Amino acid sequence: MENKTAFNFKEIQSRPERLAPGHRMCAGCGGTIAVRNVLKALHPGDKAVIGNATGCLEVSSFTYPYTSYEDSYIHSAFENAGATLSGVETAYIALKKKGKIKDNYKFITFGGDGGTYDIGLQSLSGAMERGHDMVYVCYDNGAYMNTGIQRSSATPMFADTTTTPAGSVSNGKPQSRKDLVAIMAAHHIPYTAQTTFIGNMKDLYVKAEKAIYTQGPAFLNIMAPCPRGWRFDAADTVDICKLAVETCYWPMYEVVDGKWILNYEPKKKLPVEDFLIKQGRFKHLFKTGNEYLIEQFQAEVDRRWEELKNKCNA
Amino acid sequence: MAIKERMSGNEAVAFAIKQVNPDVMPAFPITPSTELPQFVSNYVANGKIDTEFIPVESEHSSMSAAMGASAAGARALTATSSCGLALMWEMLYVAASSRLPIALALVNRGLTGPLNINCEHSDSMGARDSGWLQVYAENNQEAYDNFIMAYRVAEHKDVRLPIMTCMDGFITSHAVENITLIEDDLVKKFVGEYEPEHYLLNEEEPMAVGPYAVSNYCMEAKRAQAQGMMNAKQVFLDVAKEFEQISGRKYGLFEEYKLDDAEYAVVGIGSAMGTAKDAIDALRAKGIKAGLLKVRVFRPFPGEEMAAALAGCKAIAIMDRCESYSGNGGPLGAELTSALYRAKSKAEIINVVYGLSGRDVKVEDFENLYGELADIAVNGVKDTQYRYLGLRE
Amino acid sequence: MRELIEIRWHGRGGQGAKTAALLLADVAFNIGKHVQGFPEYGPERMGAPITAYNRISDNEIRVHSNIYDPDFVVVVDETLLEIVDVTNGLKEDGAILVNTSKPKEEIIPHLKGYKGKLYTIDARKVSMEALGKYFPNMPMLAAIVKISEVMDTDRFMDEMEASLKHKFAKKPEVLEGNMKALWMALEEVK
Amino acid sequence: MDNTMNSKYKTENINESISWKDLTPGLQIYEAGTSKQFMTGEWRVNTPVIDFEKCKQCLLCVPYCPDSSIPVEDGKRLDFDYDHCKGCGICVKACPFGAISMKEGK
Repeated sequence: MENKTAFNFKEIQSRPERLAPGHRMCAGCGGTIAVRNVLKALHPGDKAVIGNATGCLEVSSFTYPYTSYEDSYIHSAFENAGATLSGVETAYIALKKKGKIKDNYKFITFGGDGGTYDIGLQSLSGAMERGHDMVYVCYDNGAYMNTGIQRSSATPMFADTTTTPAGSVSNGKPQSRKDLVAIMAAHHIPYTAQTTFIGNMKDLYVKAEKAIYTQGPAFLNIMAPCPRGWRFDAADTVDICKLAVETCYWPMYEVVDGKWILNYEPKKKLPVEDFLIKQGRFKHLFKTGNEYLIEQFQAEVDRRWEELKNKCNA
Repeated sequence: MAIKERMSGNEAVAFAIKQVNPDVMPAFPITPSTELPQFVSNYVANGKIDTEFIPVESEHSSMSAAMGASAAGARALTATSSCGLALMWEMLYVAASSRLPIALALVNRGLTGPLNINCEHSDSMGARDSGWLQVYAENNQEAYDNFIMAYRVAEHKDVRLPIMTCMDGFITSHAVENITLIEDDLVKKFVGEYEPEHYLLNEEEPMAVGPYAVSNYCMEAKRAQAQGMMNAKQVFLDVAKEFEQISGRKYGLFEEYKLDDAEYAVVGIGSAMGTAKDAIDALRAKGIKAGLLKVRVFRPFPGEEMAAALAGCKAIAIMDRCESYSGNGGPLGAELTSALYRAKSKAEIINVVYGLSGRDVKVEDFENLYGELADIAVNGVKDTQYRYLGLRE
Repeated sequence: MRELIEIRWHGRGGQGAKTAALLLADVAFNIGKHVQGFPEYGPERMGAPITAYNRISDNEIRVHSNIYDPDFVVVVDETLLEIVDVTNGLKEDGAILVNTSKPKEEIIPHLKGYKGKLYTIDARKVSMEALGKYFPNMPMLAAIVKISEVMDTDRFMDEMEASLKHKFAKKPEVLEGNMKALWMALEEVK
Repeated sequence: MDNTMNSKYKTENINESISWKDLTPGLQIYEAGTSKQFMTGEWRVNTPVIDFEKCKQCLLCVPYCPDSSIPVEDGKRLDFDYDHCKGCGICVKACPFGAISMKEGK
């Protein structure tokens, strides 16, 4: 279950690409970075079936007749990636039992936050609760990007989206984010984790490998910046991720067999406005007179960070 | 040889499932199909079946998981009724367009509004344009036989479409009646192993299912899918012919009962057609030339063939156990009337909505209906061609 | 025997009227009859009045409607006499069987002037004596078999013994009790 | 299935002018990674350029490329795959050694 080999960045980068180029995701798409690197965590030679909820990724990575997947791939709809892959995994058990297939397969499915936090939550919950040996990866870009930046339950508070526009009497999305990782942990599955793109992405690779090679269901939540929806220059993706982590807006942690583990604690926690100011979707927060909104945002980040630390220290 | 038994429709279909021994069955309980997943779970619990049962959290997930399993290379099935089918709706289309030969044992029950658990065909009729093959049963025997033939049609290389085998909720699913079963080994041989050409778990060849397709591909894809449906007509007949050899029971796209010389015909679907047969016998004894056309295969729709079989009739009542809210009759009424028109039929036609939400239909109801047809044949359709039977006015 | 026998059962949810109807279908099937056994469908709730039906024939049964003019009616719970029109449509050349400890004269007033035969049986007494518990369906089953002449009672007992032996292979005492209940019912129904 | 049938279903033979009879059933694809045949490099407005003099082969740029357009061979990165690189510029900031820069145009 544990990755036995030590982390070897160069070896991972030398692995054959499992997400082929030629997909039609936006230039600079964070979701694609998440998918590519999760798939890199598969051991070379291991077979996999990749699932996918409808979303940006799906319409761009399997646009007939072009598939970007080097493995078998299935998409069926928006809200059912969990159920669809659970059917594939069960077929694997059935066919293996009958001796019809010999190879070992891994099962990984991807969904955006719309397909995961919202419309696909029931299907995901069912698949996790039933204990299928699969990994559900949410590339969380915090809105329904495929349909044009509508709010989701993963959208951060005060974000300006096309269904929570900041206006003369609105400050953007009134609610704060749903804590999906906690919901997944509450399923008491063997492995749940949250990460994003930091440094050499060791955190992401280690978690993806654990998720893939842990027997039973696993859930990975990966913050995947969307330059279009968040309104920043794609080239700044590296900075945005770093700031999300250093401000404790996006903590990196995992829940292993019920034990909460904080994987990174900033030496000096940065104010959340450092993260917010980089993104056009929070522009209205920086208007004079709106300082209190940033304070509210900061309070929410602080509260959640303390709560997480308590869970991890318990 | 054949095994004489008595079983309810649900027991019979569960028994067929056991004999066919499919690979994966995701299902969610809903009255009156609930017994099907229960029976299969029991078979699984006692090692009588190799099927992997997935206790999914909704019907949407049953169809999604069935799709995943089917695409992966497994023989998959599910069972449902009414609102359960409605919750699958979106996925019905996706399963069909992905050309996945899933079987769905449907126990017909009305769609909610108001909530009711009894027999009606509004569930499957609503799904009639989803791209699924649809075959209907009059009784437990036909429900059993239809399920045994199901995969042979669905998996046929010229078809490759999912199939819905339908029986009437409660009336068929829960009534114990005589049935003749086929020996396990004969069924096994008849159905055969599922050897898909392409599947996700093919170690030699990766596969991708469910693309986004631009308009320049979509219309062509839909036309190709329609061809599978058209091809299914002949495949249904071929499979039925082979089935006759192991069962001695003959099936066509529809059944004709005393229709050869009939002047007045009823056309309908399901258990009430058995009741109609009793009425026909009584009328025939009085010299009235009554006949019946019972639809078995509704998708593909054998319009031309039915129109030909009805060519000699003076008056026809097309029965719909379903209100389509078109303000113009039910689905069978609409489709068959159009087929009769194309066949230049001179018959007087009425469309009768009956049996909604389990409203009982009796032998005398049919006797009265034939009486009305006799009148219409002479005097023409007086009131409206679209009417209700057994309704309190 | 009549060419087609139609029976309507009245009971309360949980009393086993539906089970009894299905058991009757079973034994009739075992002697080569065509059968139907089905409840009137709806959400089944403990205590609520329920109806179940049997058709038994030498020929194939195609009709799938409920039974409106039964040859026989079985009332598993006499308290239903006051709330359900149990003799509705019942053929005059048929009969009604009521589970009661009361004399027939006390039952007749509840039958809305039904002119056919009335049979009674105290299924509670039979069941308590034979099984030590109140399961009315076995006594009622034996009684209706006898009254309807749907089959020879000896043949019926042989079939029941065979099927109960199979069902209660590991509980010989239950088999014995049930057989006793059937025997007693055949004697007691009047 | 004969060979002509198999090659008919190759992605390279599927295009928007073929008959409905020649499409794969259910629009399934029986190959892997066929999107390589779709040249997203045409989308590029600005182009990353690597200075191999400055490049230390740390490979940190590689995982950040959303377009799998930084090929690695024998533990070393090669030049960009300009057939597919969309020119997002993330690699420029991912490089700790300033070895990648953007130039205007293709």
